[in-house]
Amino acid sequence: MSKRLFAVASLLIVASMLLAACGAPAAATQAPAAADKVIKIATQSPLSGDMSAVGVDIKRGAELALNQLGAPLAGMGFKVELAPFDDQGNPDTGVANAKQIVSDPAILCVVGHYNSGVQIPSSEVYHTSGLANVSPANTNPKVTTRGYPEINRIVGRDDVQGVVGADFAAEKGVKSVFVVHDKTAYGQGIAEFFKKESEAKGMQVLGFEGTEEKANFDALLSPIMAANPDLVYFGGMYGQAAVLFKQARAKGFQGMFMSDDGFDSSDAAKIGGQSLIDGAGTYYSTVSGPATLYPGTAKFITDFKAAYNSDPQPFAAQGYDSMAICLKAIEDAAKANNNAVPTRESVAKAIRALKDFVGITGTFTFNSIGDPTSAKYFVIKVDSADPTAWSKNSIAETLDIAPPQ
Amino acid sequence: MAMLEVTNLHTYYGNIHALKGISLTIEQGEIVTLIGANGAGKTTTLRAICGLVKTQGGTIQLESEDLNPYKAHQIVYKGVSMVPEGRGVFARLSVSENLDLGAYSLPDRKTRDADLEKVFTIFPRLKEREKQIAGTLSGGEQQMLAIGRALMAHPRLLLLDEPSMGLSPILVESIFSTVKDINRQGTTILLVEQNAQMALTIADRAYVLESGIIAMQGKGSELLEDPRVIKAYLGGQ
Amino acid sequence: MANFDLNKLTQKIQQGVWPIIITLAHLILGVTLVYLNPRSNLAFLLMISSFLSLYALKTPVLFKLVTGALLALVIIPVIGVRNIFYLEVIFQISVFSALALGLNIVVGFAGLLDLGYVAFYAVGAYLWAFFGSQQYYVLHFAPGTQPSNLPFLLPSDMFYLFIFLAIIAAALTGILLGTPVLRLRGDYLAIVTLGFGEVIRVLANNLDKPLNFTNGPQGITPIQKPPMPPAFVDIFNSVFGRFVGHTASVADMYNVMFYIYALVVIIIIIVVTRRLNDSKIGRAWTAIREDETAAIAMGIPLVKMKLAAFATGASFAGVMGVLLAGSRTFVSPESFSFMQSIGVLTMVILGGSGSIPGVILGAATVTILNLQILQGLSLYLSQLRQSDAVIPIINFAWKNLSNQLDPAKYQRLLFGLILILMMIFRPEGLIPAKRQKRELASDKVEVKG
Amino acid sequence: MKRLFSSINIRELLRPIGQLAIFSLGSAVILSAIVLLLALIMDKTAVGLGVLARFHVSLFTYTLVNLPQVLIDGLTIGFVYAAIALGYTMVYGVLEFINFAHSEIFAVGAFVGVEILIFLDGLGILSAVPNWAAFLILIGAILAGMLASGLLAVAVERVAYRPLRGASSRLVPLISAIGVSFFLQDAIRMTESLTTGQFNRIFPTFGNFDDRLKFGELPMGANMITLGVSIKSIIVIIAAVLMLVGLNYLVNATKIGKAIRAVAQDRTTANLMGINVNYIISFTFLVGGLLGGAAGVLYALKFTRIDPFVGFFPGLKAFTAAVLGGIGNITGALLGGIVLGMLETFAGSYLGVFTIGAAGTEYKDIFAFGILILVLIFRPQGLMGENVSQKA
Repeated sequence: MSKRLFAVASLLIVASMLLAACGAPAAATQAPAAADKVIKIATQSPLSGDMSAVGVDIKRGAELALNQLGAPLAGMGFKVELAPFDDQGNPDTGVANAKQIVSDPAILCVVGHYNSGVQIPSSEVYHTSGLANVSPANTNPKVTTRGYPEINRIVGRDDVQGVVGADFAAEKGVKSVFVVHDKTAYGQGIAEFFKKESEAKGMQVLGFEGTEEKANFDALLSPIMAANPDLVYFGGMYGQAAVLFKQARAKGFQGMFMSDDGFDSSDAAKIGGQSLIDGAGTYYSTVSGPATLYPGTAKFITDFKAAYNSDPQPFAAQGYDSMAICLKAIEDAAKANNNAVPTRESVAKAIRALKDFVGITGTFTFNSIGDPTSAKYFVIKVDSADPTAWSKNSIAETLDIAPPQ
Repeated sequence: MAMLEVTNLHTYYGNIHALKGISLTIEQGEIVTLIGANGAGKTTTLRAICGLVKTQGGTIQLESEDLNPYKAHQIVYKGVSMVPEGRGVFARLSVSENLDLGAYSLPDRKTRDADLEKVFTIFPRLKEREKQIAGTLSGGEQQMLAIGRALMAHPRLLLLDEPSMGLSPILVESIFSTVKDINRQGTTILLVEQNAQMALTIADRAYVLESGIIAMQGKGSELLEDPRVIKAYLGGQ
Repeated sequence: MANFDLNKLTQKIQQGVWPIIITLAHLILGVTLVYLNPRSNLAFLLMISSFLSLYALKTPVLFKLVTGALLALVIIPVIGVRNIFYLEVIFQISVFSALALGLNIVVGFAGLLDLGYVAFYAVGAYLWAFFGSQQYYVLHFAPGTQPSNLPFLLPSDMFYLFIFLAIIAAALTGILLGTPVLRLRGDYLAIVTLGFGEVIRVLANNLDKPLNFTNGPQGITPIQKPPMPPAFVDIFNSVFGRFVGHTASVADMYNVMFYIYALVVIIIIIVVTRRLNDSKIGRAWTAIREDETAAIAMGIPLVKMKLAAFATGASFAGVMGVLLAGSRTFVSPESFSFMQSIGVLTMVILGGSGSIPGVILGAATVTILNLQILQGLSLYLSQLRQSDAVIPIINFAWKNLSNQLDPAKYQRLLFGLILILMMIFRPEGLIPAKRQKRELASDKVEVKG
Repeated sequence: MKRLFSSINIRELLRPIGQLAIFSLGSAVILSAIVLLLALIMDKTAVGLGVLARFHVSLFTYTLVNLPQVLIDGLTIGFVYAAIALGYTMVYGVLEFINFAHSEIFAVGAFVGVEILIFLDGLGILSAVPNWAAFLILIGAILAGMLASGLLAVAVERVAYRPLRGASSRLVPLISAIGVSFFLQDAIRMTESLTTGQFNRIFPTFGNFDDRLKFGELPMGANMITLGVSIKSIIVIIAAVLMLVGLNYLVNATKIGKAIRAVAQDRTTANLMGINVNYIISFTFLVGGLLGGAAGVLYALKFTRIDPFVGFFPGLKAFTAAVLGGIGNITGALLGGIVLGMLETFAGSYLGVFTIGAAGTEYKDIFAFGILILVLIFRPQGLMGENVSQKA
């Protein structure tokens, strides 16, 4: 039965394709004229699955940037399109998408990824075809330490952000810390460096624990409460960090909380509420500047809310900036190429040639391996339990740190 | 008006034509028995009457009401109870819970205690074992429980499928005399039996089923003496 | 068309030279279209689907073999190097076909539902990831803090040895897990294997302390690829260079190489499963699948036979794990999530549990669906959204379509739907296993007799 | 009045509470004894670990001082698992089928409850209410979640399971259930994304559920460890007990409960008793769904943040708990939940100290599955399960 069905099916496919093939050339003839001036910029981030909250907003940030900042290129006669890909947080899918991306000559730049585990193998593919990649979120040192000329990132590295946190804690007179992380490449990466620097600064590390738990931190809190550290540090995202902090406060912990730029979301205040303010308060280090320093951020949040009816998640602003850098580099490369579509190599070179590009999360110049030179790092204090006041949180410290080479 | 009237009944299992036009009548107050070899269609006939098997052709009427539109659990409410082959007691429930389930179709439980008393007078053994888990009863006790449970539903027509199966001759004797008693108290009975001798002895009338059709019918006592029946079902020479 | 008679048509196209003509037409048309439109997904689908014609139409076995070999070994590499995305899709189809065929031994033949199959895949992958990288030298470093410029522990040609070691390691893991749990009833087994899959993933995620074996969530990279003989690249370029259109790089040829390795694994799995299936073991599996109690009564050593199925299936996953580690040069716990196990299971169920061509079709369908169709639709939608196009009748501008509705976001929804609908309407899959048919037929005869 | 009392079976109401007390106490005593013994044995070896060195306490003191809080936490999460496990057990008891989608039915309950509360919060109602009204609103949200989950469970059974009831293999409905589970995850995500723009939802803060009742303080070196339990944990525990007692009563002391047990054992014979089997099965799913929905809202209350995938892990744990206790057995589900919750909390709290930091909280899930495999090797029917031969 099924063989017969397939036989008929294949006959029908052949027949219909023959028809389609006759029709195709007609369509194909008119395409090239327009296609010449089409430039695509791809995004890759998890659009499905449990990491999609952040992944979708990276894409949205990039989309918003394209809509707001696409004018110069449009003025030069280019039609700039967004090509969003879903890497599902899965290396296999990411690599396959990467190969699809590099096989489309119209794509000149890639904004992505969210997971370092996906970015690292996928960027091998970008590298082989010289396609520029600006990463909005990958803090793993390996992203750039491979030294590929196409691969850049606009976020700080784990090995710096962890250090920033630890240095700040030492300044605050913290004597003992308990380090928790979320068992992701991102969170654990930061936490490891935080721990290393804390020990170097003479603080006592009373515990170092990873947990994939999202809800019930009771078991983890017993040793924390027993150790009673001055500071609990969480390497990871706000979704877990805020829940942990809330539960710790509820158990009577009075010390300080600290986290990384994954904590930068007004939802953190929604979850944690008053418990973030109580005791010795809550701090987080971040590479994205607060609204007071970067007026663009406030506008970005308003625009984002207007466009998508929700608050931007972490890395949405970085998605915006990554796209902005792609657009600017393509514009520069196109100008150098007499307003014709530039080559991928020239776009990659143009990104490295950018000087003090002002984005909404910082001012970017890239070093020889694609890290931003002297990225600004901020330590921010959570001032209010009110989520709407999140963007008014005060800066506790500002640091300019060059990434390790 | 006949208690039950089955006319030209057909059923299929997949492609197999199991019942090929069965017709039978049961009058109010009778004991009627169906005898026949294994696979002749006796159990299928019972299952068709109580709605467990879909019929494909023919009618089943209970006191002139067509049973076809009703599902198995609704037919119980019409006053037809069946004691299934292999008893089908709920092995992990207690004896009294089994009996309560028998009365599931009755709207309220006012008569429950009286009904229970009635069943216990018929089967005193069950009263002794009231709290026991049914799975731990002996085969004969389980058969009593199955019959008692069916009686709890106040059936007008009681269908019995192989009540003698797996029981010792003495127990068979006692079960059959109980069946006769139940019948005397006014319940019409359709009995399917392998043990043709016993069945024909207590039955008013009997039908002989062969490969899905009625091969013979007549009074129980007459069939007992019919040479063909003796040869085929009573082990005679 | 009014009197369209399906039967007549099928009979006609299965007779005489028609099958050969149709197959060749399908193939040639597909290849030509792909060649002319190197980035058209439809053309690619047409080319890939010519395997179906090859399978379904009645042509001489020799014709099938020669055409199939030509397609698999010459045309696909050439087309693939022309557009490396296709090569990636085909590579993933072959990887997942191999995995699905391995799981098929467990689920399809022995009827044991394994929800943690990728655990064995992970065992193979991490085996080579540890020994084929610098990980040995960073045992005492926390993830992310290790120095760079370390030597590799083993030379890269040890890759081939590790393929065999992975067979042993994965089979042993299978036996280790199977021995205690295979006595359990089917659905318990499903949950225990699910748990086991999670355990392996959590171990991979956490074995970065006290000694750093797996580098935790950061994953292990770089992992060595087996050496590529330079002659291979040169020969390919000199023979096929002008068809490809550009010189193939070493990276391209690695893709071809791993594709061919996966193909070899698939052929070996097919041979092994066919052999096993026709042997005593295969009959024992069928008996266990159909009725465990009866199988025991027939004197079949239940646990032993189940273990055999478990270990065989596991060992194939182990081999594919080594290939994965080598081809990606990167391994991290994210590749071995529960979703991955469900994906492979979906392939088996969709194609036809127990049926070798079915399972391959299932793997191809799911992979293409995931990589090409859903992504393609999302891209198309996103283009529409950026244009001024309007849906004609209801006068709805595409711009206003919420981008929450991207098809690529709803892979799980689709997988779920496929699983439910297949179970309701076609539990035996797209291409049902032949053996089941035979049994059903014999059942009927028995009853009638 | 007298009549009313005589028709309520007091014994069936009290029996599960007694069992509960025994189980909680029993597992607490056994586990405490084990860790204390371990601590005593290892007392000298683990000294020097950061935590202990700081307070100059011995491992034994550390273990002992932490014990009461660990027990309270373990019991709370144990009751959550038990409440979810009841849903699995209910369906498994009747159909011998693992309702893999129960975790998503649980998630839907959580979402409905939380969305209602977020809506009320948006109207500004929640922030102003007194505690007693907050409590009533919470009950309302729980009831809404229950209703949604119950109806969903019935619909899922009707669409995805009933057509498969005659299937040859047990795997067929199980695979369909996995399909439903995946379908629902994305369906929740789609609905939430389309209506609210995001799918991580947060249980609004209102009432005094976050407050903590303090029992006392224990000295740990120079430090004091506060012992306590939050009001929401108490609500979770009480609700779980009510659910258990109610379910136990429904199944063991009512007419429909008897019908459920009859259908569980033999559907054909149950049919012959006049029991509408399809109706009873739908009813079973309804009850399972109601329990799941309530558990979902309680979970959101206790742990604050939910997403469409929130059901997966608690669901898996609860299923493990049900199997551990003997699936199909209501008391077993409860025992399994308590044991699993306790084990997990003990492992999470003490593993780090006992292994000198080599393995910590991250292994608590492995611990749970390890225990499951061990129990199944030695008691395939679970702790409380009867070894009933498989029915034909």
